[in-house]
Amino acid sequence: MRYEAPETLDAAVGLLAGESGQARVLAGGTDVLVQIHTDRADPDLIVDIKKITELRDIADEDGAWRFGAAVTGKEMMDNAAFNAAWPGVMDGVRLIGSVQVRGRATVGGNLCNASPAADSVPPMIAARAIATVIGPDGRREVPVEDIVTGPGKTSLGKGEFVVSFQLPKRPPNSGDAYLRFTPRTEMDIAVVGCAVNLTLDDAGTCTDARVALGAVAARALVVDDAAKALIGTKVDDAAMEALAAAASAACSPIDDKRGTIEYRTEVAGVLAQRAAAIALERAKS
Amino acid sequence: MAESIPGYIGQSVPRREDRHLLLGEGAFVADMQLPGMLHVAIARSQFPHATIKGIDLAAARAAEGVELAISGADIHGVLPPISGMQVTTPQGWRDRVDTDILIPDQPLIPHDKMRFVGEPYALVVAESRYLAEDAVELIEADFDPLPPVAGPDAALADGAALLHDVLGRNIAAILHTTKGDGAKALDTAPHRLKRRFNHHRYAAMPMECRGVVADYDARRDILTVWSSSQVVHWVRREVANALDMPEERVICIAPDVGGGFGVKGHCYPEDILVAYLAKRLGRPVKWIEDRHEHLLNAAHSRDIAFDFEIGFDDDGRILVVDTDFVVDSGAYSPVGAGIAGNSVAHMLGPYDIPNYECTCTVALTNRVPNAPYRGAGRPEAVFAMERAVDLVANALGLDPAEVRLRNMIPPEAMPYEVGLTYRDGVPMVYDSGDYPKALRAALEELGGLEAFRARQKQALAEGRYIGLGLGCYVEGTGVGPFEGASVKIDPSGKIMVATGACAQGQGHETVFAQMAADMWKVPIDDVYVTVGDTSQVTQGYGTIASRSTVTASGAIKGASDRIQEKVFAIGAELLEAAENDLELRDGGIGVRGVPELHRTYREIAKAAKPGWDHQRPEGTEAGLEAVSYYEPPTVTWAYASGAAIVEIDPETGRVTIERLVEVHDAGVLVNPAMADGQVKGGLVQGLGGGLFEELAYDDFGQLTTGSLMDYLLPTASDVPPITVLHQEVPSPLNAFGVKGLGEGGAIAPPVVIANAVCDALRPFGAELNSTPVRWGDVAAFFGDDPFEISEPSPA
Amino acid sequence: MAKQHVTTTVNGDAVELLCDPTQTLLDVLRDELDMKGTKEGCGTGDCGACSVVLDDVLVCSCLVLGVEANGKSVETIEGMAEGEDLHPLQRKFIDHIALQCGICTPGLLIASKALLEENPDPTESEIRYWLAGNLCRCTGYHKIIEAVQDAAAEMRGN
Amino acid sequence: MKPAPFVHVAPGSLAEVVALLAEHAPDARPLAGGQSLVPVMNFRLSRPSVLIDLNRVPELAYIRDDGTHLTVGAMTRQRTLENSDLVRKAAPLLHAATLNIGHLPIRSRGTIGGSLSNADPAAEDPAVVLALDCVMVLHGPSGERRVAAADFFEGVLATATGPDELLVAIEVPKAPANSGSAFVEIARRHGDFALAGVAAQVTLSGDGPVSVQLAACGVGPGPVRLSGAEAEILDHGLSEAAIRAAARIAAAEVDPDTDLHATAAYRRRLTAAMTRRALLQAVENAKAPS
Amino acid sequence: MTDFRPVTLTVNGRPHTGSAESRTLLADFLRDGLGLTGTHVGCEHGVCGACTVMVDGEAVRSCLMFAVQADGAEIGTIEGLAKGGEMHPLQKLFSEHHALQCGFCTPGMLMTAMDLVHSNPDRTPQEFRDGMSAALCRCTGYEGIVNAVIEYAAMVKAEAADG
Repeated sequence: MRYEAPETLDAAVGLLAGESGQARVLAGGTDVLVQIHTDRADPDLIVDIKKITELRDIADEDGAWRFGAAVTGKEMMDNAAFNAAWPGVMDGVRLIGSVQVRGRATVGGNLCNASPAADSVPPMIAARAIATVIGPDGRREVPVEDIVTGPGKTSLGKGEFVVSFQLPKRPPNSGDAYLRFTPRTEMDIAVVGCAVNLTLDDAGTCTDARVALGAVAARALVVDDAAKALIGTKVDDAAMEALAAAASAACSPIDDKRGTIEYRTEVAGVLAQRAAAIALERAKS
Repeated sequence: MAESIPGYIGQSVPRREDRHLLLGEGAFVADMQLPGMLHVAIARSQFPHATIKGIDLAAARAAEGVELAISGADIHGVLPPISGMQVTTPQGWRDRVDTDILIPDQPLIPHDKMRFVGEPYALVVAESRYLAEDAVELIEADFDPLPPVAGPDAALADGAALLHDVLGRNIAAILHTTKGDGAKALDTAPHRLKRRFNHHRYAAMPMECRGVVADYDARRDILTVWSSSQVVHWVRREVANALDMPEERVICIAPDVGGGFGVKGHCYPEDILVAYLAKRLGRPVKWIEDRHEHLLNAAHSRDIAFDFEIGFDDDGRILVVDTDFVVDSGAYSPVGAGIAGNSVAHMLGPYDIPNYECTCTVALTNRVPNAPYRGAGRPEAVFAMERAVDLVANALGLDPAEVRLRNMIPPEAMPYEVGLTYRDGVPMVYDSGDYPKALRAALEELGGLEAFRARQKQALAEGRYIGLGLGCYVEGTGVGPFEGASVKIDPSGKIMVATGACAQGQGHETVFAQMAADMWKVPIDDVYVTVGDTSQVTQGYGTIASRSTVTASGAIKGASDRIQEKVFAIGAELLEAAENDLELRDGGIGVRGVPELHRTYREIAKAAKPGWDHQRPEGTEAGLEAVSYYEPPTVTWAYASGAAIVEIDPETGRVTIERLVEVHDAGVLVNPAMADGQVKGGLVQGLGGGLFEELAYDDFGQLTTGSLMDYLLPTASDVPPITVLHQEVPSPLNAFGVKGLGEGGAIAPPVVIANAVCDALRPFGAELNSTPVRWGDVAAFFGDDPFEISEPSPA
Repeated sequence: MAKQHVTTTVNGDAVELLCDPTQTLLDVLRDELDMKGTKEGCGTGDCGACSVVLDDVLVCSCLVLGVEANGKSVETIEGMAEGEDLHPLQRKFIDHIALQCGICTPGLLIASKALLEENPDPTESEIRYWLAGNLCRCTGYHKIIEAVQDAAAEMRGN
Repeated sequence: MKPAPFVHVAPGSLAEVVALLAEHAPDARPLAGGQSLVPVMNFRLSRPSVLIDLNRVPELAYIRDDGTHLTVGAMTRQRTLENSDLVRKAAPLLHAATLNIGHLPIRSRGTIGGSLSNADPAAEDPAVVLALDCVMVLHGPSGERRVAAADFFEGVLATATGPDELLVAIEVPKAPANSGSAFVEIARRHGDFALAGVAAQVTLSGDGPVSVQLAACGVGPGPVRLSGAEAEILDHGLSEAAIRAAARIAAAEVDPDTDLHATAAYRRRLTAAMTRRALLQAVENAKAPS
Repeated sequence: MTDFRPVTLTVNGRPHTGSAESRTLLADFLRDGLGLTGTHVGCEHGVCGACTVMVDGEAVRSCLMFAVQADGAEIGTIEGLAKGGEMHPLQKLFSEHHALQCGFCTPGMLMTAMDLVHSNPDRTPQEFRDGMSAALCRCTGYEGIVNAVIEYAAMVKAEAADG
């Protein structure tokens, strides 16, 4: 195995395009290295992208935040302004692994590892995050929900990788939240995760909403019906009931030791309600 | 199945040691590789005698790969010296022999002065031996040379420089012993003869030099020391003492050891230093003595000068021996007065001599310390005595063989009280043997005395010079104080044996397996033997002084006997028989005469185990294991007659040995083929000492034989046809009738050769009273011209 | 395959070594530098026994390639005590019997030290959440939490 | 006993060797068989900073029949000489002497050039080339230089070879018809350096000597040509009396030292004895039908 | 001043690569570098013969050769004598003749004997005795060693005769 740590995007793209054998991008490495240790991956080339500045920045471009795909969870947690702007996204980031893991793990890696249960993905989807992807054919912009196509699968072409994420400028009275359900409080994989991002008008009526679910399908889902259930309401009990129903209806989970189909479906609704409640609080405050 | 298990004692069973050694799978200390291992190189004095003014280690410490560099000053007060009194002498000996013993301590690295060329003054620990030796060259040492004490005469002279100020003299010991009335016997003796005999300095020179690896496990607080040693328990004791650790927390192991012959028979400073370094640095440390170091630093031996007077009558009966001799002990005396004590005790040999007066002085000189080497004081004494016997024969015109036979103790006089005391404190009693028979057998093997004399006459007429030489000796073997052994019956039924004996090629694992197999009536492959590992037996003494077969077998038997009491009790229970109806047989115990009533040791071990499902009779303790320490009553006496025929080339003085014969008695031979190998190996070392090997010093105290290019070991081409005949007169002193034989072979050859050469040079009245026998000296008897043999001078 | 030259700092000492790209930082510490204090418990970042601090960030050394340590500084358990003087956390672990078999202890000590540097006065639940990445099978954590709290108090100077 | 640091260079051609010698002399040592050099390096008694390994220079290892003489490349191994029929026939003295050198494993590596360049007073080869009036071919920056064996040896471990020169070949005159030779030595043990050794070649016409060549080793600062003894034989023939007289003269014309292994007087005695034996054996070989 | 360089050689038919300083003795390279400790070091000045190995088919002292000189060479050591755990005939003869005690000199003895016999099995008994004087033994007095070698030579000759 060869290890390269390019300092420019072009160099990285060149290396990845040039490799005839299997190449893997190394961000935080908390998934790639585990796969290598457990022989689920045996790359000929490892391209460490952490030395490329554009992948390490977090910037507030007058209200629209952009952060590099290789920014670690810890670095995001240390950024107070971003935490204030996108508390729901940070709900997801904070749930990635342990302190040790967050010291290395990145949102880009969490996304591209393409686990249906990745905790930072639903809130990013709910936040309408756009990923900038670079590759042999240059740059393109892709909504986060379109990156993952299934367990371990992404829409990225050969030699492509995510450079950064943009989050849209938020109107006032917006709030987002992410909740997951796990047996253990920490260090666990979501049985169900749900993110809600909403905006209220001055009267407290929900003018915009976006709901995303994790771990209930082959990839994180955007649930438009759930959003519709909230828009135009004061997010009252009736809206919450509709929200739960829509969320549960959207589930097509697997049956496994963590939870049965019925259970996951049930929990999805409950979590949607609770996440919406938190988002509502945050929008009001 | 009874006949399927032969008796092993007395059988030449193949050595179990051979296979791994032949395959190159031997595990010698130098072969050890431990992760993170550091290597030691030692800076050694080039001055025989000097005061240390200063030692600057700065450059060495800064050198590549160096972990540590220390001099004597760094450990002064930290590590105690090796006590001069580490070898104790029993009260019984001191009561009967006048002794004045003051053995100096030996510092591990002196901080004040150097006492011999080769003594350490500093050491370097580095990542490799190469780097360590590089750094040693960077040590700047400042010495103030002192006048070297270049030999015993210088040591004992008035106003001689003192090696050890604390002693106030250059004497480590003075021993004096008497039998009868020597002075009176000399005055009244019809004939007196006085000579100075000198046995020169040479050494064991095993093919493997010494070496030590140590590794300290801080977690378990266990310090393991692998040393190429004959005495692992001794090394453990000194290391534990120096580092203030419980002996149980120091494990000393002698893995495969490439020969010892005595030079590895005591604890050396390096054993302790390497152990200390490993503990201090927390990394494994290795020191392998290179050959130059071995010659300059490992113990030398022999080196005794005898002023010798003998009184005898017209029949050649020896009436008295009066000798005053000096041992050149070198700068220290690691094994005390042991060599001197041996010379004193063995002087009279196989002869019945009524009067004896002996004073011995152990002198300290600026030479490498003198310690026992195969024979240890015996070859020296035997050289003096056996040369003297030949001179008595010459003086009376008798055949040397005849004079010997007239003086030898007859078999009917056994056991024979010598009238002296052995160094174990017990009055000397030759326990068994037939000395005249051994001598006659040797002569017979050479074709008979008369036949040889005729041949010799004939040869002389043709201008050829052949001679026959004899050398007879006795050897106290199997000396105490003790040996330890642990025996266990494994749940598998196998017999596990461990002893304090250490093997250096003698084949202990095979010999002890043979003896244990017979004690237990098991196939030899069911006996597992461990030697040279202090973790396997709590107390042990080690393999020196021709003692292991005698002492270790005693300990193995002691432990086995104790276990067998239980085996019989349990056997009686299982077989529902009376104990005295039982016998050990077929790898277990059974009822006499009833083949089907039998239990294997595996079954006995199962019955003996602790726990609720045991099958022990009431009051029988669980487990089948015992440790025993055998303390021999005293030594058992091996002996031999050596004989050789030589031919001398008058032109060159070259001595060619036509044949060498030794008739040897080591009692019952456990493994005849291996016993034969021990004696033959010893004989060739004796030949080396008699003809080739020499550790020579110049007048400035410098060793002039610092390599194997100058120190001449005998090679295959130098070895004549050798015959060893074994007389097996059992010793009454132990259960197996065995006597020791490790050293014996090396004792006789120097004097056998000297006597044979003198016999060949009889026409010239030649006397060679010093070893080695030098061709140049031999040639000189023929006159200056190699082609014209000058008239024999009147003898 | 070609080894790569790595220059790093371990517990303040400059270290240079040749490193195989497949070796993790954990492998390098234990096998190349013979620093066996850092333990391997799972190799997948789940147990925290291999915790070290890499450029002030607490990480699992089994999830870092040795080559990634190039130019960085590493802190391991071996650097925690000052000669014979134990770190307060080490003393308190002893006082509170916060270890039994001891294999998780180096990781827990390193993680706790990182915690107290970021948060000198953590609550019990902050400690519990922070240490969630370090598994211990013997103690049940209770005494570990006590030890960390006690050490924190001492380090705060009260 | 590990050698001090040095740099090992293994050139492939004589030209490179000479260039390297010029570049590094006097701190460089050529490494031939190494059977004498490496031991003293292990004792750190010799510590060249550069070791120029001659073992990969093919053009230095050969035995060539040049009609009147054999030309032997300096890197020809003693074991090769021992096994060479050409040498046995054309230079029997060299062959006989080679069998006395060390032991087989030593001769596997040891070279004639190394032995001659080392110039150990007790070594066999120097006595042989001296007795046979061989020509030593030296190579240096200024090209080739030919030195008579008599002028080559300059005392203990010293030769006429300059620091930037290399002994590249030895021209060994072929043994004439009706000649016989012998090398006899006495050493304390088989394979040791000789206490005294004598190389002899005698050429007869009828029973009389037409030429006698004698040289001794181990009994002087270098090999010693026994010219006095040679003259005695040429003057008085090969009677036992004359041979003994020659042997006594030989004993007188050598210049031995006393050391641990033998006194000077004894070495003289041995010289006489070896001279006589060498002459007798050489004559016997000369008369033997070849 | 460390000038380590790669050394590639064949030992007992197997290719090995290691790195050695110019000054690394072949004996040390085999023992410490390749872990082949069957070759022993007894004097480091070419006298005792314990370190004797085969280099390109001939017995040599591995303490008098530098590892870098053996680059590209075929080395034979004691470890290569037995085949598949089956002792070489010479090894068996050494055991039968009690030709070893401590065993330290044995590897060098065996390699010396292999060269002596195979380079010329027709040597006389005295020539074999003299030939074996190339290696020192301190235990046995040589009798068993010389007899084992002579018997082995006879065996080799017999096999040659059988074709």
